[in-house]
Amino acid sequence: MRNWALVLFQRDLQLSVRIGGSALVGVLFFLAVVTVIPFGIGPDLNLLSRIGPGLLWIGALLATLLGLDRLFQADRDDGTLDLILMAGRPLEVVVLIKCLAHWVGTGLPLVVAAPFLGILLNLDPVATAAVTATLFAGTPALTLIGAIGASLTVTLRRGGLLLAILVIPLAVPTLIFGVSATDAAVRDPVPFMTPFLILCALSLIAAVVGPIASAAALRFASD
Amino acid sequence: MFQDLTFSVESGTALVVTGANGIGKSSLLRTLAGLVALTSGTIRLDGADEDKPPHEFAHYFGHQDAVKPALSVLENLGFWQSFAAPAEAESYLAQTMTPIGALDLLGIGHTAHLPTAYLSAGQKRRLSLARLLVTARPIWLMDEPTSALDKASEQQLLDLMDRHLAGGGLIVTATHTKLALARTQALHLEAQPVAASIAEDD
Amino acid sequence: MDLGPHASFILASYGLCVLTVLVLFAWVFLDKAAQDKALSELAAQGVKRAQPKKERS
Amino acid sequence: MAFWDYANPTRFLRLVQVVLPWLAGLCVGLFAVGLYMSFFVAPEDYQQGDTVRIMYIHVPAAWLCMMCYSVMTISSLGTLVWKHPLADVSAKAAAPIGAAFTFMALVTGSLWGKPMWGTYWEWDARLTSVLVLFIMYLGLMTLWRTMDDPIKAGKAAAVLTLVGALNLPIIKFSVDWWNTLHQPASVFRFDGPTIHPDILWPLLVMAFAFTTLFFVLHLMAMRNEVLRRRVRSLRLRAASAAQPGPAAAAQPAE
Repeated sequence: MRNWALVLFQRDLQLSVRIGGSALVGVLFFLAVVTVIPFGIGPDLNLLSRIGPGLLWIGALLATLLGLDRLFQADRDDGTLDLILMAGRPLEVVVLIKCLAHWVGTGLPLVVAAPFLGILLNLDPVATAAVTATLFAGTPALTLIGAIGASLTVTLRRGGLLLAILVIPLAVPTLIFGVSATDAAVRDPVPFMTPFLILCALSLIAAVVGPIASAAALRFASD
Repeated sequence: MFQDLTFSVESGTALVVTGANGIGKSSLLRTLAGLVALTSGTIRLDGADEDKPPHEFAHYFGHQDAVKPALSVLENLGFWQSFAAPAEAESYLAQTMTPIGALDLLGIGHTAHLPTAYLSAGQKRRLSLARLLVTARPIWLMDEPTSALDKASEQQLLDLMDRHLAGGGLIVTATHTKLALARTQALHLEAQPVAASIAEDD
Repeated sequence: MDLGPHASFILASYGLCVLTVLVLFAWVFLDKAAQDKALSELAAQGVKRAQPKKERS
Repeated sequence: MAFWDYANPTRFLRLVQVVLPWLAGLCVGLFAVGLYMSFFVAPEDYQQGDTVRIMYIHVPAAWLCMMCYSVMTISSLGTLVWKHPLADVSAKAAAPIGAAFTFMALVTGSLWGKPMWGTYWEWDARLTSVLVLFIMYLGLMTLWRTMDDPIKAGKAAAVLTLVGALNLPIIKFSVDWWNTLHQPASVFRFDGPTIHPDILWPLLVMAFAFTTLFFVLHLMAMRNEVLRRRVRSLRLRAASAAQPGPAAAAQPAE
């Protein structure tokens, strides 16, 4: 009889790593997107290094959204979601833990992969460090906001596409402050900390709004 | 869905809900499980903690087995043992079993460390049933419990249900087959003629 | 053996290759150990393999 | 090839038991000779100096990526066309090894490029195609992991491998086209200006050493895969078998 939160976190992480899990698919998608972009816009290294941070951020956003529609759908398909609703545990905390497990399984690998992909985009060390830091602070917000979309589309058969459309507008602030923090680190007018702290604030807000909104949506979705 | 449906069940008895297919037996169970919102009326549980909603006192044993194929049998059961919060009630003598004990009792003890994907439909059903034995909750909501079970397992299930009733537990089950249980109370759902129900709504 | 000004790059590339090969061998050996352990557990449980007839084909 | 006669997994395992030590010994010997030659026999490059020695692992690694993919292509044909029982085992075992060799080719290419281009990554035609190949390898490995049943996964991966094999020349051609479109041909040819015997021999020995390394790893990975399938079928039998031993009432198999 171990702590229920730890048990839920462990189960979700195990499921994402085992056969059929979607843990490393996000990183592969991230690598694929960043590799394909120069084929579109040409291998000009100066151009790539200028728009590099933006590419990495957009890649991370899309990679996070990729794995999110299975966040609740997998549980709903086999009846686990009904039992979670009945388990007598605070649903908001359950959603927060599931988002944490998803972030560790999908978000964290993105942050780890970012420096290596920075090399492909010819980013200088300062920009690479800044992108990695902002991704580390920003990807939780992407997962938590995405959870709202996932809970709203859990009843739909092909919720994945709609989820992206619902979530991308909500994720625009995170994207803007993430990229501007990176540019601030490279160019000097704005100090790096200002946009970076706002980014952290966005993540904290998402950590509150996300679970509450998702829990409410899940309760309605169960009938 | 239901028009002025009222019933009460004493502890130690099983309410057997019968009725034609699609009459709403499952919806009734899901409403009791708190999965379907009540438009009007209340569900009250006497002799239990007031501020906890009734569905936290209930186990729901539906058509879906709620098991993860990628996890092993023991991991699945261990998760539910730790995750679902137990619930006490006045006249309910809670007896819980260890996951291994429950699996052995249901005859799938030898699959404890195998991935659930390797189990047959009947074995998965029994794993889902084991979930009710490892967490103490007074109310068992069971939707077609004997489907996909052979004769021997059906008898074993009835023994478990009797043991639950003997302990002061309470069962609401929707079923087609006759269930030879100790104390049962019948509830038969009839389709109300459409005209009559519209008249009432005006 | 003087490797010239860019010695670090040569050593780095050879080093990373050796590291990758070591990771590959580690994966192979650990996987073998895991399968052997699983097989011995199953044998202990008394699960018998296919009938001998299939063995000799 | 005699190699394919050992269709029966059990006799294949016995084959691996016999061949492996010799192959491993050959591999170690070849690497010893190859490394000695590439460091002491091969001359410095008049332009790059000693950094050209990276070529002695970069080029063999790049060749190995292609060879490994061709082994997987043959295995995929074996799975789909000749229905060879060990074909999908060979394909699944080769994928991670191919990915590792591609990773080595990319890393050595990038480290070799730094002194010349001043950056770790230059969208050079050859390196970029190897990068695309790397993503294809990882995609194949992911596809293998999505399905629990090895037979189904084998067929799906075989189809993807064959489609990949058809596309590789097209990818190679289009990347070259894309590269020359945007950049003048890169000045440094990776294979060195002329293949002087002193450069060629170490290269060939190292390539042969890499090939034996591949087969050592491939045989061992295949052995693991055969054992993994044996474990899976035993577990399936264990699940459906009646409770061994009198512990509980014998449940008829569902």
